[in-house]
Amino acid sequence: MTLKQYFRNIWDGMRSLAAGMRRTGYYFFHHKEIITQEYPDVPPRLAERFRGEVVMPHNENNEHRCTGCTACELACPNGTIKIITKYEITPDGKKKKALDKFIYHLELCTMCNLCIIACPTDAIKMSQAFEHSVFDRSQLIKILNKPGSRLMEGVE
Amino acid sequence: MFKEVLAEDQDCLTLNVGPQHPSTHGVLHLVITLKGETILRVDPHLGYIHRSIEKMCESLSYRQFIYVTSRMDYLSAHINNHGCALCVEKALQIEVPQRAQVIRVLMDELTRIASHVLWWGAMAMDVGAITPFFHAFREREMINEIMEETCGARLTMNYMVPGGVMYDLHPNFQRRVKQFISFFKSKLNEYDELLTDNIIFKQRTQHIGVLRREDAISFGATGPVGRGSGWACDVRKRAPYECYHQLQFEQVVEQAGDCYARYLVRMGEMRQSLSIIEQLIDNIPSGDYQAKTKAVLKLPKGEYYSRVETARGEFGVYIVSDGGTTPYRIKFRSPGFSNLSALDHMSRGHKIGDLVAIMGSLDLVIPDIDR
Amino acid sequence: MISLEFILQSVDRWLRDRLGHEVAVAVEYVLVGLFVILFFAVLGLVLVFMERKVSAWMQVRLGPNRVGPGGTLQTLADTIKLVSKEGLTPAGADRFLFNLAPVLMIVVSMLLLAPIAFARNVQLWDINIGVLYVSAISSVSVLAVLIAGWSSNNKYSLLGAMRSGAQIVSYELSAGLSVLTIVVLSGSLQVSQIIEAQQTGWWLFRGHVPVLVAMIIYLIAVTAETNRAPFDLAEAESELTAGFHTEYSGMRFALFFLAEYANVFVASAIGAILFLGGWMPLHLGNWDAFNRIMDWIPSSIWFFAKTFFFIFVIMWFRWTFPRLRIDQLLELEWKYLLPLGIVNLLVATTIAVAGWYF
Amino acid sequence: MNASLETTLQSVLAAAPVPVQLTAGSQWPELVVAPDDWPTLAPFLRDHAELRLDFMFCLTCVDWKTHLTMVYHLNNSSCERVVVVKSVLDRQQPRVASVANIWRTAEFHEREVYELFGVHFVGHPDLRLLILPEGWEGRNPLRKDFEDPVNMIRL
Repeated sequence: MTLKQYFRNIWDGMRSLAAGMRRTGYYFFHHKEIITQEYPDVPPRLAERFRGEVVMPHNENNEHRCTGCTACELACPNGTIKIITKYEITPDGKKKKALDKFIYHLELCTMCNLCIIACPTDAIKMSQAFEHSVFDRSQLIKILNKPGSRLMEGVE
Repeated sequence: MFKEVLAEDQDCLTLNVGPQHPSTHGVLHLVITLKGETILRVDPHLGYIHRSIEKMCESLSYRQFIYVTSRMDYLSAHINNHGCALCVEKALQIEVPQRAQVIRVLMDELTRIASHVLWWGAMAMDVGAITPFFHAFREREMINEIMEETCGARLTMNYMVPGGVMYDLHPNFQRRVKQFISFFKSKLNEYDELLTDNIIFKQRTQHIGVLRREDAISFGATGPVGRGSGWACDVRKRAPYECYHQLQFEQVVEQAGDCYARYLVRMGEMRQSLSIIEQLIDNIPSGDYQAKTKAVLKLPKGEYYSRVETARGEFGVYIVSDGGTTPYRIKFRSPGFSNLSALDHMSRGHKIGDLVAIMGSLDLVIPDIDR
Repeated sequence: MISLEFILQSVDRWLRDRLGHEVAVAVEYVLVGLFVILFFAVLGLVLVFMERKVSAWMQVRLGPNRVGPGGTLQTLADTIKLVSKEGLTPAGADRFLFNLAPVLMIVVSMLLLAPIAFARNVQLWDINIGVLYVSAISSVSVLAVLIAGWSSNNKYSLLGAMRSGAQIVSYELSAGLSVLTIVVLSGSLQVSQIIEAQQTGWWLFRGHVPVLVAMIIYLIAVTAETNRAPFDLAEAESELTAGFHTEYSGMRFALFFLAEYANVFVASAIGAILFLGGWMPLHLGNWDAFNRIMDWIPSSIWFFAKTFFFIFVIMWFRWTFPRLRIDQLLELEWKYLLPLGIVNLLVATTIAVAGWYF
Repeated sequence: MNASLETTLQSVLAAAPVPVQLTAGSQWPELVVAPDDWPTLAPFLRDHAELRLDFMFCLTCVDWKTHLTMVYHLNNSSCERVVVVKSVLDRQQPRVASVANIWRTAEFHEREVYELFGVHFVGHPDLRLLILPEGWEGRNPLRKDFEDPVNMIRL
């Protein structure tokens, strides 16, 4: 190693280090580049497709669109959904299968969206709720159809 | 006092790196034998997060098993899902619409950038610089938001389905991707300032963990590890899938085989991925985003294998079907597993600090190795 | 004008009037001891907060912003947490040495405060070999690190401690040489006289290139000596989890933590004294009006401003650079810093002898 | 491409040191070899000038309930030339020669197959459990008759 090369090494090294320090120094003084999201104070903007949990929308007459066909239960890879059906007597006297309880295990759900795709009547959808932490996992077992709700007219 | 230190050999020291260790990026357990600070042997002990996904998949249908593969290499979840979807499509001979193909490639390349960006930050952290990690997350966050908008999730997207993609692109997709491209191009130069040209970083990575070409082939070390050793092993070039054969991009190959070569390969790949995205983003064909498929998929009896290039290397899906609705046997060839097997060979004779740099340059994702 | 010197003299006079000479001196000793402890506590809080903010801003983050106004009480909350935590002693550890190490570490840092001039005529002990004293005492801290690493009965700690040993012993040389450069120019080892010698201008401005080189070498060497990144091999978070203090928790860990920051402060203060004139205000040639305004700023402010500038630079290093490897660390010292330091010292001596400085 | 590879294989295998059965396979040409002949065939395939199958990208095993089948996917490192090699093993006493010294990637893959299927690889340099905790020898999770004592789905 010649003396010239020796000082060249030092000079190049110092320059490369200075370049890095200039970059961090820039960020030190430019606070508008800060990207921290102050989460609980400023609620996050979630995309409308964000998958947080499965919900079953009800209309104002407390009616849902689920026929209890169990397509979602079959599509689910984790056994998250359990559908209990009952027989209802229609006004014209026929017995008809209807939804009794739509049990949804949020603690098993991986938000893969396969149940939503499988549903033939668009009865369930993904909501954007994401703050799911609770102290007891049994609180995560949810019944999605509201008590006393019934099937919307015209949904087969 | 130091009974176990002076075990078997009087001169050697056995050190457990992991399962919980800052630089194993997960729960990898390495038993290393040291002489002073020089490494004599590295013995990986795996399985701390082995979920036996291969066995799980044997009880899942061909629609369901795809989502599980996001949990393997969670940093290139899209590409894993892509490989599985390709395998099912190959078996059922489904023609994937042009639009779906382009969407898939776009997503793959975005995932590749996100994965490489995170690797860049993690690599910097492994060699002791903490600031780049946060800078890397800033860019990764942009990609994650694009993913969230279109796919509905940030990490385990489950966007690929047999026959196409789950839903169409979000209307904002093109605009945000273009924003990202222009933003990321300027940041890549900052990356060079912070690490690539940094003398300390060069000292830490050059001539460290040299893997020669024939060793890389023998170890099956694919992806940036293989290409860093001068082996052109990109599946996108070797056996193009989807629309890769129509795209202009270069396979980044470095000859040195050391940590710095692997670093340069990944930096080059980020630029190549950007160019692929730029070629496609304005030319997304219209049409269906999903081919018509049956509700219940049944693969004909036989064996199917599909290969894709993830951010870590060649990912293979091997499905053995007995004609039923679930796979009879499924095998995932994960790139990390083969790359890890070269770790012992690469790190012998180096120092502990080098082991960390080598692990960083291998870009290990432990769930990918353990499956 | 109220200055730190004036306040201290009034306290001294008041004590002497009430208690007589001997008792007053004894009381002053106690007060000084209390001051050092209090100063350390405040220093720890301030520097940790500063480090967090510096790192956060460089990393495009906000940093602590919840506890207290602007997050200023965050470090206090952390201190309370650390104090109330259980201090575990690992089975198989050498209990006596294990407990001794953090105490030794903090005592060394406290001793180093003695010759530092905080303001005009404010100094705990103006020892006539001031800078030599600092060099001598600061190398004792390596003992604390070695003891901590050895007594923990942990391989990571041991490796960290051994690295630290090699590192501190090596970098002591470079730090010493660059200190000598200034000693040669000032012609004294006494801190007060070194500062006096900079009455007409700081050494950095008067001493040509050799002082600049000495300052850079000094900065690099003290960064290494205080075990901070990019030379934090003794801790090397990504390699050795936490190095020599892997097994320490609670208050004993807090002592190590505090000692690290105290050492950074002391090293920066010495640097400020040697190269930037300590509490000496900035004077520019014959600009009398300017010089008078500079004189008007209290000397303690000058001292702390310079010290914190050096601290900021050391933090800036830490949040920018990757870590060196142990052999590269020693190579940097023995192949680059030490030869440069020696040549630099020769040049500086020539300048001093010939009187070529301004 | 597949057809030309098959003709090449036919001519190459005629000179093979051991009897090999060549079939078209669903995707790539398949060779079936007896487990005892495999150690002779493996270096032949790797070193043959026309084949040079020096890149083993997949090694696995399939449990067919009556027998086990070892499946090796081989490829050329510079061009696409995939050949699948299969070897049928006895299910009670599965033994096959290790190829870890021919393709070094096989070292880890064989250890994985050893613990998940119980195949014993003769001549493997370091045949230990890789993934499973100590004391799992003899219970092979990926065999079809394996019952997990803790079954999450039934819980």
